Amino acid sequence: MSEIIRIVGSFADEEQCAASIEKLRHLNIGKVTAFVPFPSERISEAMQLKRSPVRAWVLCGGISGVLTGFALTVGTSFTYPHHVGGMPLASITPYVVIMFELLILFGALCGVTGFLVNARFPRFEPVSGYSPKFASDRFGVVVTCEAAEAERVEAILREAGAEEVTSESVQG
Amino acid sequence: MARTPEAAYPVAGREQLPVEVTYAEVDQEALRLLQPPGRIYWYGVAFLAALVVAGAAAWIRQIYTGLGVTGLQMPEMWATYITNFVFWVGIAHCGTLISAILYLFRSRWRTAVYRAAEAMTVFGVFTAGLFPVIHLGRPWFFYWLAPYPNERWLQPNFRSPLVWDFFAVSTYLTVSILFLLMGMVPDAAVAREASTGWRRKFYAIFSLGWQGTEEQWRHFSMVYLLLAGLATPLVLSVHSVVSWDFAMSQLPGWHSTIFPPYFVAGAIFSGLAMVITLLIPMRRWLKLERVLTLWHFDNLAKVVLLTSIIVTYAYIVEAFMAWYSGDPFEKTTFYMRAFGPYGHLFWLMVLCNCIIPLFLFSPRIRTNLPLLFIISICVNIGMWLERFVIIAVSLSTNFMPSQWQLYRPSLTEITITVGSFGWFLMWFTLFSRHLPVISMTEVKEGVVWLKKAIRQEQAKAA
Amino acid sequence: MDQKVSRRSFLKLAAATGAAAAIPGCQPAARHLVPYVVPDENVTPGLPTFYATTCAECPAGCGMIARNREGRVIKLEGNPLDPIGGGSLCARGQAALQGLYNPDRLAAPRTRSGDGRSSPISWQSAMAQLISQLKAAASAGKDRVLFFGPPQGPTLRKITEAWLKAYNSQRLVAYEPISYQAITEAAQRCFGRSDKPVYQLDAAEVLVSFGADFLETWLSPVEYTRQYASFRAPRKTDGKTTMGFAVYVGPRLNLTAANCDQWLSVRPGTEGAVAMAVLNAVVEQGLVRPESGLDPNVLRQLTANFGPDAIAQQAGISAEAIRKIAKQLAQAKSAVALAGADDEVGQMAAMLLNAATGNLGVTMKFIDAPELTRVSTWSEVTDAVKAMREGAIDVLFVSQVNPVFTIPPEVGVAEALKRVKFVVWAGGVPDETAEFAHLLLPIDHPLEAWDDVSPRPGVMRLRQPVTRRVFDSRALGDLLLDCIAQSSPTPSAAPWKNSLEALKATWRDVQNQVAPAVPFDQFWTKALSEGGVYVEPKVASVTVNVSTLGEPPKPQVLADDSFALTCFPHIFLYDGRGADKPWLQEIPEPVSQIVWDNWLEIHPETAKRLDIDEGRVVEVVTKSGRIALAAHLSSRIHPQAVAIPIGQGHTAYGRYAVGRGANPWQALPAGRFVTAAQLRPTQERYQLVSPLSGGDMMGRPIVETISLEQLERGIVPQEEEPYPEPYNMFEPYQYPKHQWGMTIDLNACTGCSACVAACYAENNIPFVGKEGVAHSRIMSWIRIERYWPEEGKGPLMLKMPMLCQQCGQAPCEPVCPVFAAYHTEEGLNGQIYNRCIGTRYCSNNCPYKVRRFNWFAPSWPHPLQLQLNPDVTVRGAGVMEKCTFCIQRIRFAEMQDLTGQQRLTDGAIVPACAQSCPAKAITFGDIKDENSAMMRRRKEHALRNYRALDQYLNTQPAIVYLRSIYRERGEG
Amino acid sequence: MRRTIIAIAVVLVVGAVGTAAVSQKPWLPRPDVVQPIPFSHRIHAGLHHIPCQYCHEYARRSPTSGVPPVQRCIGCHGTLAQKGALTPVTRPWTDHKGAPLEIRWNRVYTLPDFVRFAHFPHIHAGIACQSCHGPVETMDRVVPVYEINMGFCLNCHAQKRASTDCVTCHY
Repeated sequence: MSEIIRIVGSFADEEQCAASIEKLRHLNIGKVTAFVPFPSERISEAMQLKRSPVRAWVLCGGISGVLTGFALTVGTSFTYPHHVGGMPLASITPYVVIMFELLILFGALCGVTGFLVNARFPRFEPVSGYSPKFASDRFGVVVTCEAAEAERVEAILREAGAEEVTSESVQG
Repeated sequence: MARTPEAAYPVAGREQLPVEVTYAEVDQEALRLLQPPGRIYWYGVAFLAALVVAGAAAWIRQIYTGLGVTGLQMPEMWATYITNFVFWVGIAHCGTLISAILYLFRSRWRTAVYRAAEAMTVFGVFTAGLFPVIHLGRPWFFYWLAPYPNERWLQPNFRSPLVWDFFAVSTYLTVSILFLLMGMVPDAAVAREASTGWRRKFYAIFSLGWQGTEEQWRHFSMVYLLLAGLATPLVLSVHSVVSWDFAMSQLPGWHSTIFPPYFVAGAIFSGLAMVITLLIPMRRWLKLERVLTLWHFDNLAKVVLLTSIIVTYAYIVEAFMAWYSGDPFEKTTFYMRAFGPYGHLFWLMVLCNCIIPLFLFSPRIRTNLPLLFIISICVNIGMWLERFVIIAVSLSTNFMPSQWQLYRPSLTEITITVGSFGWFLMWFTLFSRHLPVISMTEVKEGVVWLKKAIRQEQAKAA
Repeated sequence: MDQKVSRRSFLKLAAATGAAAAIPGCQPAARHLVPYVVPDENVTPGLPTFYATTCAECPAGCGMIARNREGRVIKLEGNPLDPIGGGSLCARGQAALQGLYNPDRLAAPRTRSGDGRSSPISWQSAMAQLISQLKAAASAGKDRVLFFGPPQGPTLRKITEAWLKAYNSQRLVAYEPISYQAITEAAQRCFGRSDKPVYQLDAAEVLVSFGADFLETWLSPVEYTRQYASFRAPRKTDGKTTMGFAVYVGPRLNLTAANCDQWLSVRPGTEGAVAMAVLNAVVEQGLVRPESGLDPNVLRQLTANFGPDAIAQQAGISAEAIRKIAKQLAQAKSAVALAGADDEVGQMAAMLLNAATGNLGVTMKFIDAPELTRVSTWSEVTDAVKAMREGAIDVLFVSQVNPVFTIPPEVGVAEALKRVKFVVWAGGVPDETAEFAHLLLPIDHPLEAWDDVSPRPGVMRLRQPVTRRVFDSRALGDLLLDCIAQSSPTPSAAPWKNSLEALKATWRDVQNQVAPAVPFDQFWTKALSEGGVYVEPKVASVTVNVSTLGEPPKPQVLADDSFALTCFPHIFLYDGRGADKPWLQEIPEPVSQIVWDNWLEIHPETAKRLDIDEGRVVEVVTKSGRIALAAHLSSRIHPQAVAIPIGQGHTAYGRYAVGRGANPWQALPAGRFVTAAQLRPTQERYQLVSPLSGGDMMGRPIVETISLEQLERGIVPQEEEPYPEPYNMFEPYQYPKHQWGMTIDLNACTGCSACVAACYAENNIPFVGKEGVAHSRIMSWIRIERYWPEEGKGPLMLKMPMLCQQCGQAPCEPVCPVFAAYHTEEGLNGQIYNRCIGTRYCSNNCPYKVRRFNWFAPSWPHPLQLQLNPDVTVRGAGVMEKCTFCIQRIRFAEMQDLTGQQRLTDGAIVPACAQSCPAKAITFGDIKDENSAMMRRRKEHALRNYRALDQYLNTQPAIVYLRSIYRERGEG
Repeated sequence: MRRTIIAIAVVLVVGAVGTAAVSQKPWLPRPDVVQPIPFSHRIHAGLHHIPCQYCHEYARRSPTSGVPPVQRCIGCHGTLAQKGALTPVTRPWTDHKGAPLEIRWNRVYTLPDFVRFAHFPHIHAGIACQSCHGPVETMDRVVPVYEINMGFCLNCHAQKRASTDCVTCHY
């Protein structure tokens, strides 16, 4: 097993960072992770990640909310029947409100749960290569690659305009 | 395509736009607020807490003695408390509007104000949610509104707008808290990195361990977008449901199909006014001039003006329908609303909600913060009165002319209302100095967008 | 076994079973069960026992049934066997319970020392003190003991006379503040009779009242309300729809006037003169019926001073109106004229009018039986006061009358009382007279004691103890007999051991007259269970006695520049004896709708001239005195008159009576209710409180009316633009068994508010006091809606009992979040108190505004809570409540039906309001039973059916009102 | 941090226990009731087969079943006096100096005031006393067997197709 090197490059400019990622991805070198202080369209384009599966969670949550709302309202109308105001026992029209509210509630709760699950939150250990400045105003590119390619990567990063490039050896 | 800020903003120079700030400066501005506050701040918080204690004491006395200590009576079974409820729900609405609806519309000016507005939403619902319980005759049984398993198989009546209310408001509270907390995750990470000791732990909890990898942003952006997508119909539905509390009833002055849009517009109107009311002093006291610029207030004022006109339209339609329908009960109610014993409140409401906001047509007034502050206070008063006029005044002119009585709030209601303002402001004050009230990530995003837009503008000019 | 122990024990059990008084869920229920030692045969715990007795709240003497639960009386109902009350009971009768359980009743004997303070003493020493004083007075000379009491029944009178005789005296005053002495005097002059006539209003076609408030307080209001309702019922005569025509002549539109077709507003004090003028007009127009046997010339001579033109001018009406009344009275098939209480001229005129129009023995009758109840004349009363003032009285025994309050100050009762060596006061709640007493003795309430009463000739009624004693009181008869027994060595002075024995002795005589063949025990048991004996009274044949008619009277002239103050007995407070009962204070006076106060009623124009506004405190100055009270502006009073209801202005008489309004007797001349007065507005203001805010119905379909002409022609009065037929979204609900409903005849309803009082009593409704009413927090489940019609249109006043309409599609139900308001299987809008969380949405959504909210936890000062109905939950704070159609009665009847004890037939369930209604305007029944009396009443009056607000709201109420019928003004 | 959590937990537990202790549940049967005299239902109803309604005589016609009057006790015990049967009956008022002949029974079954329960329709419907009161004839001292809450009533009403309309019991 060859040595694995992690190279961290930090950029002040969003555009330069994105360019470096594009280049790395184009050359298909190593595994690229980006640290971004705010959502950047340029960088996500460069990363070419798939759409988040959280969407499906929200959809499922919403559907289950509607079904729960229906079951709750219609079901409880018959557990202890009460007539009010000359309406039928199960009056669907007003129940739509409850179904709608539960749609939103379940959708939101499931969406957040999906986010936590998919993005592995809460997280107690930092992602390797993380530096506090990435939270503020620096864009970080972390490339994990074999030692052989390390120099090339460093060069690409510097070329792209990285302010600082560090590298360290990590266990395979 | 939205117009560029310069085209949209001809009055002040470019220095007013938050373009020249660097990312680090944005962080600096926001993190400065998280420094331990001074003594005056804590005096302020203590004063607000004292108001809360006074309100709580009044409520405890009311529970112990009975609702008779209020000014409520036949036929005004609902008055100040429900007015407060609707008022605070309305206040709560604009937060979601700014954070969710404007997010979906990609309005860039929202970035600096949305966190404050969203916090206002949560605390507004906090406050609003108290009132349905406060106004109950037997508040200790409020949980009967919720479905829960019991040996009687007896569940709430899902036809009742009050149960809808319960579901809508609790959903709204949950979703807006989620939305606030979610949005704060990256900012809490910034704060975490900038602080030490227990504060670091505190922000670490809010940040969930956020590091800002692209992978995290990917899921974050998706859930944030979808939450915004869910919150948008929710915010419209919640105030519609609140309006159905009245519209589903057959009381003249309440029973009206125009209520949902009318209430939603009114909620946004009052909510934005409250945002302005809160942000102007906050900008001054916390020295946020560089982040919260006149550009933001100008935009806020424009939406206030728009909603004011919608609300005015609703008033006219209501009165017109009362006349056009020929329904004698409606006609009487609307006549009494304007010319009855509560007429002065109605006309004050018209002045505050329909006339005074018209000044906002002038760009100079929109960017004159002291004037804007006064106008926003007027709108707050006017919108409180609007709810009072709808609720209590309609009740006072009911179907039975023999049962018309005049309502006057008692000291208990006034104390609890003042206490509710203390409660709301206390939470907001605590929030503003302990959690990032300016969204650093979004402001940075906004700066990028602005720079790009200005570049395009310049290119076009060249 | 000792009877005492048993009694005590069962009350403790009552405390356990009657735990309804506790607030739901909050107070621990009774923790102990104490059984009888020996069970009472008549009492089943949990079930009511009924005792017949007679009402003592006014001289009418209606028969009552007392409902008793575990030893305490909880409700009074009319006795259906009794021809006077006819099974109904007015508000005052209902409220007798609050006299019984009044928290301010004297609990034990008290003695007053020199410094004016009183302290409790034992009965033994009180009796010793009394007897020694009596003995001293007896030995000091003849007639030095005075008994000052109300008119008594035969037995008590017998005992009192024996008691006086034992102390060497004959001074007995039977004092009735509103005595109807004018009636007896007029009867004496016209017919040579000393008794009062009885009237048969339903036999008349035309009725003219010259100031007689026969629907409120005059003689026998329950009986006359019933008769008036059938007088006013529409009927077919000679193929034409018609109903009785009534005219009221008086200065104020009171409840009686409001129920008539026509109100002639005259200057106060001229009613009698107008009556004479009508008689004159009858004579002058040659309308004296020949069969009356009256010589028109005698009448012409008698009424010579009462030419219609002169009198009309004085009274402020047109002479044409007087002649028209004369014509109407004389030409009707049968007619009746009535006159007010204190006016001998008016009484004579009315009696002669009845005679001259041939109605003597038809609508006005004298009964061929001796008058057993003696009422002292005014001069007898003043003589007694004079004797007191002169120091001729050593011991004064005042019992159950309040001369200090009811006798105008110019008679000088207060000073006279101070001259009496020893004043003994015996009664319930200590009143103004008790302030002067040296010894105060608590005596039994009429519901606690044995007694009998003869309210009119030929009528004998019994009273029996229908409840256990509330306080340490004694029956007056027993007390008097005890005095005799303890002070006289010879037993012959009074041959009875106690009042029950005396009563039985009296009733042996009654038996000898009525049913000599029946054994006494059997007779007694029957009389006791029925409340008296009921024999058809024999009508005396009476003719006018020309020789005693006397000198032609002259009209009394009031000076033009002054106002005439007219005082009238308040419908509920009467002469002031009702003021200690919170129900009577809280039920609004039906016309003014004012509660807890009395007022000075004044015409707005006059008020404007004198710079008086609503609520302004006005000083009323007369030759006899001055009082100050708040003004109430009403255009329904003669502009030159001011009116004050009697009954308030107490300075003693318990917490509920003290400090309200003013006592008009302080400004009245002795024996009169009308006097000249001057008004002086002061700077002060005083809030008069009413639960009703507006009198303008704004043309809304709440109280609907139909004119006699429309009824005749079969036209349903309609809106100009009728609402479209309602659209029903859902299939109507199918009621499995019953659907309860009500029919309320607004034409019969007079607005007397008996139903309101009955509802208070039956359903444990708390009273809220003046402050509560001012806050619009009155709790009554049924109220009388009172509206004023548009000028010159419809009836004189619109009134309607408003209670929960039990809507078929109720707006209150779907808005309740917890199903506390829901639709029962039997068509009621159920209200489940223990489920209610108090959102009050139901009340907002109720178009009829009949739901009541408990703003505070209700409280009844001890022992008022003993009146509470154990079958009805007492609602705690924060809970909504409303009319239930007396669900406890429905449920009980259904359970009895279920167990086969009693079939649930039509009429088995009667809600309290329907039961008490003197006009029988309310009928309750099953809508699904087409043949129920309630449904038949709807069908018989199909043209008059309507449901309140239903055409607008489609609420489908279970209550159908029958439109009130009116004559177009000027018609008749 | 941990200390804070423990403190909060302690407060919560104390609060919950306190609320439970203070709050009244009037519908709960009280198993700890001791009566003033050692009356045994086992001996009377079980051993001697005295029918329930011989003593609780109002049950078939009144909402209240009634506690037997002392006369009813004496009725049997008096005739058996020579066998010493009177002693247990007279003990409460020979032992105590309290009011004579008054037996202050402690309630075992209590319903809240807003529940209108009537014995007589249940007796007529043939519901055995034991359905609600348990096997009283086997008990020396009556202790409740069922928790008589609304669910208990409703179950039976639903099974027997009796009305479950709210106003059947609440008015």
